[in-house]
Amino acid sequence: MSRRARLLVLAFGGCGLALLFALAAFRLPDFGGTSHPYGQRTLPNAIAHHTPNVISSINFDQRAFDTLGEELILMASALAAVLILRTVRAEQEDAAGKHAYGPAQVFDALRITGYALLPVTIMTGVYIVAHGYLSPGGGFQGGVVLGSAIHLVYLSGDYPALARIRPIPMFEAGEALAAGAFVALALAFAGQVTAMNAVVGLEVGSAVVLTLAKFFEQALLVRKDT
Amino acid sequence: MILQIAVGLPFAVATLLAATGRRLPRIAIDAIATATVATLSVLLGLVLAGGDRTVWLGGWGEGVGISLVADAVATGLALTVTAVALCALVVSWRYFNEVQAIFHTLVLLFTGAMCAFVLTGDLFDAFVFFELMSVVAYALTGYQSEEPDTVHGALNFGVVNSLGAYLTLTGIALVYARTGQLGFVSIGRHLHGHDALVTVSFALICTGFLVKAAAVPFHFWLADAHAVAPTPVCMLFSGVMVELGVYAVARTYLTSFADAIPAEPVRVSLIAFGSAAALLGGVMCVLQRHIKRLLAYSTISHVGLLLVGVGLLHEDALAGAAWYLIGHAGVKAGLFVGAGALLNRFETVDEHDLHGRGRSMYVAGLIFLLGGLGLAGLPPSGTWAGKALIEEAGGHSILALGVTASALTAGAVLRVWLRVFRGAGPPHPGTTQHHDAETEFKLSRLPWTMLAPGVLLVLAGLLLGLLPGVVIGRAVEPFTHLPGPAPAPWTATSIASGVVAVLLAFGVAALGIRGRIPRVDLLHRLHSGHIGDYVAWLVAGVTVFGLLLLA
Amino acid sequence: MSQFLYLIPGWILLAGVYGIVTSRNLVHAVVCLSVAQSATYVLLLTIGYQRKATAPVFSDIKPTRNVVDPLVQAMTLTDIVVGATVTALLLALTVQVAKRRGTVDPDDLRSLEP
Amino acid sequence: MSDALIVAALLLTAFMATAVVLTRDPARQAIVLSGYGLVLAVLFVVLQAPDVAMSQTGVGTVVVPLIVMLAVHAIRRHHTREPDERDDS
Repeated sequence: MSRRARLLVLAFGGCGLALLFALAAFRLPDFGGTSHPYGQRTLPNAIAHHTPNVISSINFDQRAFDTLGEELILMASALAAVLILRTVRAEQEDAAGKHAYGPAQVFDALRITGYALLPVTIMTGVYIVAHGYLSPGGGFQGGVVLGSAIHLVYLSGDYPALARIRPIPMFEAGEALAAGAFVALALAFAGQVTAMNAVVGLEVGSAVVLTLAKFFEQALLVRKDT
Repeated sequence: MILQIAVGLPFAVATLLAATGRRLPRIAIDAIATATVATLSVLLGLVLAGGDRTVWLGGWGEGVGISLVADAVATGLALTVTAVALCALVVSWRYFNEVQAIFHTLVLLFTGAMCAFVLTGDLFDAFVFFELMSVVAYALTGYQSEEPDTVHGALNFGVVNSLGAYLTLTGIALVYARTGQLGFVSIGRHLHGHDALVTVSFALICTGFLVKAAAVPFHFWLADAHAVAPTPVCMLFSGVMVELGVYAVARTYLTSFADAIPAEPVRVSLIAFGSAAALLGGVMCVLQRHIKRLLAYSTISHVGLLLVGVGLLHEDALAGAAWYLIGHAGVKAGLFVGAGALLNRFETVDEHDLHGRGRSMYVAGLIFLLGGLGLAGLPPSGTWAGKALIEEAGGHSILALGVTASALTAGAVLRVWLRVFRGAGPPHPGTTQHHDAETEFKLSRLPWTMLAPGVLLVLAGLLLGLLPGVVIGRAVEPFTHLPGPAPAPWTATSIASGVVAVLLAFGVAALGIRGRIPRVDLLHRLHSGHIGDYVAWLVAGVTVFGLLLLA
Repeated sequence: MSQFLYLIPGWILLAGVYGIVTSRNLVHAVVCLSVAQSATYVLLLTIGYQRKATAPVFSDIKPTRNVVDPLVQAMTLTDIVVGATVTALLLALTVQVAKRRGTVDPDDLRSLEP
Repeated sequence: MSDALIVAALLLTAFMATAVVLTRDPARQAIVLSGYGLVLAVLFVVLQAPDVAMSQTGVGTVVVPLIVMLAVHAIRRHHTREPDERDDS
């Protein structure tokens, strides 16, 4: 289709969608209102199960099955990153010596921040995972912090250092086993909020490491033959 | 407990395979994956035999937790999913250069996600498993990531489907704001009367499902993805995944919105989208020479008919749609096995290229012949029985639509059979497009595991019409909340329409082999592979759907 | 007329869609898709908001205190994960498209229709 | 939290979302996206959703923009091999 035809179709669809959305929006309950029946029902359950953070209670107890799906999506996408970005690894092994990892091209300010933040970040990550049942945060938020913290090494140092502390097969196995543990916990022992937070933290952390690792590989591979 | 085990089993095994994939030998991976899906189908069979049940996960009960609803339609559909998945796994025994155990892990996740999506009684949970299904599907489509077309097709698939899913979530948020509920049943209980909010939220929720069901104009991704996905994955896509979109539309309307939104606008819009897909898919199918794309467009056409069957909102037509779905799953998955066999032998699926080269492939030829007859709806195939009920409920125009769509798609498949396996018609120069044979190294002959599942699937599809109609009727009763239907496909009209469709299909095939396959520039330009076009059409489709519902 | 606030997520959604359709770079298109998705976060959280209520965490407040709807927050959390993983997966595919086709401009990619 | 603050945060979110879309160069877009993630996180705090704000900070301001950045980098490296392999048909 020509650019013009595409924009015409978009104009029709966009105006229509805007109209539909606006019609619906003005029939929504008033902003900031007090009627949240489902939300209210979850509150006493969370308190009765000693999970003061109601969101953790919903995610890991009352609606644990949703989170099961979410963790599997995470695992699937980490596997997909390994799968889809794999060929360069084969190319790299084929023509050893022709490839090398380039230096980190980041701002100096970022480099210094990397140095400073690493230990603090890891501590924070563990804390967030451990206190997820009680205060805001939990396995997911902590896992993201832990998974990205490792990559601060790259900002502050160089790629080989990162590659050494990041054995891919271990993270693959760890991630999959954590997801497996979550399947068991969610279907058979829902409500073990602390254990589930820990498992999710492990899984999310590993998935973030795996995915970022694959992208780093793609981005930093210098082709010497060009 | 059996339901929880059934839902959890494929996921648990998938995680174990992913964890140990680097160490296990290939044969163990194959055996574990196949055994898991076989066990799953036994479990689902037990559930089906045990009658309808609802299980609240974690013991939370209505209003707080998530339920699994195993009524006959949901369980039967899950069983169909596992049956096709089992065949796909057997076909893949000799397929592929496996990367660790990722292929099998993904297929198990895919199977589990489809089962969970079908069985869940909660709208948001359905969204989550819809997304799991989609993410795994993108990854499987892009499996052979060294081919340019593959990654391009997978990307188009991913963007269009994800946007559809986000619109679904927007709709879920709107209906949650109104009712404060997420269960299908409890939403239905809390929706009284209809207004713009309810209508728009229904339209948005259905958008994601219609994208999955490839209703026109949401269909563009399907051919791009099917043409490039590995054969066993195509079996799952065309056989069951696309059809789940139609199932989700039916479930959303009948369980949650039936009391709020009047039937007439829903009927009009679903029939409009379905008919457009049935016709456009049929025409595009005849215009293809790439056999996997041809089969992909035939899926669009047949799923369009399925949507019409649901859209009639008539108890007999819904029974027909259920019947049609399983019949079509068998025939189409089988046909993809045949296409995979051609790809493996000749490393091409271009019809002109393959002229006469399939003469010695008796089994693959048989699959194409029987598959073509199945698509045409030869009695007593499942497609015939289902279509007969839909046509009976829909009247003359639907009858004409059904016969046209079947004749076009079956005609194209029979043309492939005549040209490739019988060497009919004059030869034409093909393209030079070369494909991967999909196996690690060239096999000297096709192993039985690559063909037998195809024959079984096609035969199952061709004989499913022999099921007594009362079984299907009783199954859909709790699903439709309509008085028990008494489906009886064996009437003079239906047999006549089946035979006419088969004859017309042979006519289309005979016309097709006389010359080159024509190009229709307008249609080719429309299916441009340009992601901007696809997304523009998607929002235009939402607008049309919303306006039809509001009118 | 507090409903005007609900129009904001609608605007974000449309902005994202506009970005995808007019995009000349697949990376840009994928990022626009994630913007379109962020509309769902905003919509969910505005729906669940309640005036004079605090966050649904009872560790330092009395259980009788009014809190905002925790359910939409749980849904949004799940949604954020889904969005991030889909974005990562689509970007991986985009990198491969660039490698195999030598371009990421949708206008330069040839049709898949043979 | 007062309504004025919420309105301001929402308008800022809409503005940043538009800015992300209109930034056509992906490398720059990654940085704007990171800013958008931060604005979203602030909005979530204002809307009394600290859990969501935490994930949004981690995912939306760090991980996703980083991945975008890396993807842009990877694509640039492959672009150096053009135009001989370019498909013009």
